[in-house]
Amino acid sequence: MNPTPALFISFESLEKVFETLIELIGFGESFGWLATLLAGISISFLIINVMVMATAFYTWFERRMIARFQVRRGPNRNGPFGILQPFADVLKLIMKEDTIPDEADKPVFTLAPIALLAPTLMIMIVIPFGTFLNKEAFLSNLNIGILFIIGVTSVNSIAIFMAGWGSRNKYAILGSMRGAAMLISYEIPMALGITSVLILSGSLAMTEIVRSQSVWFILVMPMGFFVFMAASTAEMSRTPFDQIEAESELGSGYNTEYSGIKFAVLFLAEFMAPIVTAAVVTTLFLGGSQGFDFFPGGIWFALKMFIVIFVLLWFRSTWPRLRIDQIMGFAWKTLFGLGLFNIFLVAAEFTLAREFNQIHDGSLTTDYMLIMAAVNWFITIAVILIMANVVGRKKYTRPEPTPSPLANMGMGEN
Amino acid sequence: MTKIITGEEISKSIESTLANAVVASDETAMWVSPETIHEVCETLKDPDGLDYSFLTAISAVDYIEYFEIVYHLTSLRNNCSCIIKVKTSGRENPEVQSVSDIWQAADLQEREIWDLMGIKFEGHPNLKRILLWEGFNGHPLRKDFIG
Amino acid sequence: MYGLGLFKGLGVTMKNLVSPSRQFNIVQYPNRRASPFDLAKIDNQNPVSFIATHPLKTFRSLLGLETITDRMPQHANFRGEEFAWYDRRCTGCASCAKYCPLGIIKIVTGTSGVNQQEGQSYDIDVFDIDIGRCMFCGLCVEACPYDALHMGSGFEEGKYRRSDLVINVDQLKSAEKKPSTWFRPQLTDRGHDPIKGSTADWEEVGRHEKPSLEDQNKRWAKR
Amino acid sequence: MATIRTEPVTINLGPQHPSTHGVFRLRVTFDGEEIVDLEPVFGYLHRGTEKLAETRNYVQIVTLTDRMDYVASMSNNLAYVRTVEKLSDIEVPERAQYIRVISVELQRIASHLMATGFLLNDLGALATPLVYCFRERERILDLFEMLCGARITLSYMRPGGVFQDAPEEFWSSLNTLISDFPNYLDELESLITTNEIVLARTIGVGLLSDAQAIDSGVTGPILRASSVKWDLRKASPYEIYDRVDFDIPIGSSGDTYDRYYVRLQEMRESIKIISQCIKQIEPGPVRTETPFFIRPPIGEAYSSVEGPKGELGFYMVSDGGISPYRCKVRAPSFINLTPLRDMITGWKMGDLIIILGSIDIVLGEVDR
Repeated sequence: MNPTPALFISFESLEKVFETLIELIGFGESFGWLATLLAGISISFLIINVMVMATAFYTWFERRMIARFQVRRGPNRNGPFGILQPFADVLKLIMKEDTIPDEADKPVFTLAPIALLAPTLMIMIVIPFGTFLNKEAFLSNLNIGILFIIGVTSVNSIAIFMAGWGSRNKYAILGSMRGAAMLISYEIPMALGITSVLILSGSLAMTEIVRSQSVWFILVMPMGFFVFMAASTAEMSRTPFDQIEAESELGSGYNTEYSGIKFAVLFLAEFMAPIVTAAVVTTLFLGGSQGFDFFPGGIWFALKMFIVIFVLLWFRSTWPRLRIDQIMGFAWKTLFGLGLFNIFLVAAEFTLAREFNQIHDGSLTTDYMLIMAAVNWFITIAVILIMANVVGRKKYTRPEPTPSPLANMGMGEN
Repeated sequence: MTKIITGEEISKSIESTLANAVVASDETAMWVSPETIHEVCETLKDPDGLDYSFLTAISAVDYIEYFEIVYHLTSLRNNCSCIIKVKTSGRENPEVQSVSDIWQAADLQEREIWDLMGIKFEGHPNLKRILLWEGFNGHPLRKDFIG
Repeated sequence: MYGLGLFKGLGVTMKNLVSPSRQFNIVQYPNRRASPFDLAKIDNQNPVSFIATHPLKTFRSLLGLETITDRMPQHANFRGEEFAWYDRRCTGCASCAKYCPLGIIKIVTGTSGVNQQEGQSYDIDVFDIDIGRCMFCGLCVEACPYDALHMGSGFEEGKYRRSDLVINVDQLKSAEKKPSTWFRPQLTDRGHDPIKGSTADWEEVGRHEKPSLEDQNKRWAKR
Repeated sequence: MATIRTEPVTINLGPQHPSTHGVFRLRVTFDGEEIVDLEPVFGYLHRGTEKLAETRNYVQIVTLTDRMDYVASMSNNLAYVRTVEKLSDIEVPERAQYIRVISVELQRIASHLMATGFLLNDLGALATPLVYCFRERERILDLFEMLCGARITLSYMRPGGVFQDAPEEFWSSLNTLISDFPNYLDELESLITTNEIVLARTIGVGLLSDAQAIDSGVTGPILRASSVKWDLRKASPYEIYDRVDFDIPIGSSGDTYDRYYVRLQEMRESIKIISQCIKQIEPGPVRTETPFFIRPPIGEAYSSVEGPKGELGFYMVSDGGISPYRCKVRAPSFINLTPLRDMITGWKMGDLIIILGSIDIVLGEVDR
């Protein structure tokens, strides 16, 4: 079936609506650009507002949830269960003085929050977030959707570097230097994780990727999922990879000098990242809006996103952070290798599938995918355990403590 | 139980190597002249000899006419402790040899004594004020300090 | 087995998330949101009838607008503010002022003019305690030989000016007396608990039981 | 291999910094992420305790000692009153000694919990282990509130004993605490000890060899983590420590992990000590009658206890008056900072924070 955009919440259908409107008012063909513009503005308006609201409630959820993990209460004063807390936060931040350090590079300093927020918002455009009246709902069905995501997320590293460099603070520079090094490194495992998805789905369009998941890709290639999750956790700089902020080391990292509304925007971008990442992970590995029929696809999508977000929160509230060189080592020594190995594995299995004639309509049959899942799970667990134990035994075995000969509490001679 | 070595005992073992270092000694402590404290401490620390490897504390006391610096030493291997004292001559520019090259532990404590009591430690690599700021007037733990 | 430690940690945090016995003992000071069940409990009703009879209150409490006050459970020994001072027990000996490490108790006494022959107590003209500098070490209470001064049990004495923090003799006299049982084992023995709100009269706080009238007659009437 | 030369950057870490555990300042010179030089700067919390002590009498100084190591004021009190007792030959009743030991060991647990929690916080664990540690510390503070009416600045001990016997409910609460506590420590260990990220961050970081540890005068868990078996509770038993049976945990190499692990094991030993004390304690007086204005004979005394941070000693000189002529504090936090520069140089930014965290300083004691 051809993806037909649902109702008017996609760029194409909005454009049509505006075209008809303009014709009705009486302007001619020459105002076609106006329809495009209006459609674009409407889409941006929709995206920004929905995402900002979602982020606001996500911050409440995150604070609440981490508080529960830490056996505390969390914000519970503003509104029922503290649900109005994000608005209080934003109000406070807006009322704060918007300071710019004297020595700061003002244009760079001012642009950095926007540069950080924009790409995060843009990713949401290509996510097929559900089915609506039996039609797939998405805002824009780019046929290079996944490539768009890879391209757009790379802007993050520049934005963080802008923020750190522009504020002319040593902590901020240290944080943004770490950020630049880390984000660029983790692009590669992320791309490798995505590549393995592309091999199986055979398309760059997000809708096609969802449709080809007759068995969810997390089951088919857990190693790819692991690589992608680790890399995207690092991309959005959360524990255990939160070196960019590292509040116990750098104070606040790249956003040390920010205050007021600029900080609010940085904060927004930072907390929007988990939502967007969860959406991408859901699309690529968890079968997007697929699910049982008694709920519409959108709800399944939201549910899966929620689970991903919860797991990310769980990690965040449990694990300490790695050191910067360990993080870089993890990217280049572990994830890079695992990613390549995963691609090799998936490609080999795909070639075998072609040999055994298991491909229909450009995607694999369900039976073959299930066999792949069994094999890949076994291989993944074996590889990760072997790696962990080889590395661990070398580094972490400790000798039995023996008392130093330099002291003795009156038990020996004398 | 940590054995407390009296001043007489320790002075006996010191006098065999350093003849005229010890000024006086009683059952609590041994007094050493400020010029020889470095040598005495070297002898005391000698791992083959008395083996006072651990410098517990250095304290300074202002006795109006003179300052007294008290070294509490512990031998972790023999589990015994002793007290060495040094009397400075006079209140003006009191000076004692630093032992920070013998025990690293003396480093911060001597700086603290210089800061609060105003006793100079000759040979200390970094004798600056530590608890108070540079440019503070006077040394507050002296009895004649009016703050 | 390396690699499992991370997941063990995840198990611990999850256990703490769900297990009610591992929760932090949180008291939401000064008040907390009341659920309809809490309100029903206060009204001594069962929840169903409460919801039926008080729909507005139920709705408000569901919105989180109903609050009930809450206070940390403390031990009766707690050394708090609001010193309990009994002018009828105080002789003006100024031991407390002498014992105070910070010297924040100021006492000025004068002759009371009555019963001077029998050694009647002094009149306390000034008894100032500068709570703003007090560190609640309790040495003044320990010093008091006549059990006239006691630690209090409160901690909510915030004022807008430093000068308001000096409590003077009138305030001390008129204040509600909720002495802490700190260093006053006789109060513990008599079951006094200031945190639960019990107050103590000047006759009750002494080290010895107040002799009854008969006892007094027996011992003193002959004089 | 030729490397690109980079310009060293000097960063002012503190006095306001989330991980300096107070108002402590480090001037750190970085080469990239690596530390080439550092200089600690002290004194932001200097209150002149030693000078103040010269104008207070012997009982009033107890309140000053509370404010030195404010997370372990019980140990400070004990060290101080022991010195006064030594100076003026005051006998302490047996029950008071037991109560002292129980409260000091409780304080040791509380202090070590805080050290562990903040170390994990420095490791970046988003305060989760910290809150778990604080949850248990809270129960100990509740016990202190029963015991002496305060939670942090306790002023519990007096020369000649403790000022008040423990109330009835203290003993039952203490019993539940020590029966729960080992389970809790197991839980904490399964969260931290085997966590591979913690292992990767701490093992081999901030090594302090046994020779250097002794040379630089560090004491307490840091010295024992460097495999030096030295504990004043065993080396020169004070109070009733010779009547209880406990081990001294030591580390194998003296890295940050060992310092964490020694603290954890010490908490188990403290529980052991407390449970033995509860069995042995007998009713009796808790305080020798001493005058408020103690006038010790002319002389001097040095006495030290094994505090949570290390050897906490007081050196006091008496001139026969009501206040000491000189009162010098051997502050373990202060002296434990001696090898800081050697420990940190050559490590990275993230390691600096955890090495400093594993030393476990309290700035009230460092600056006094």
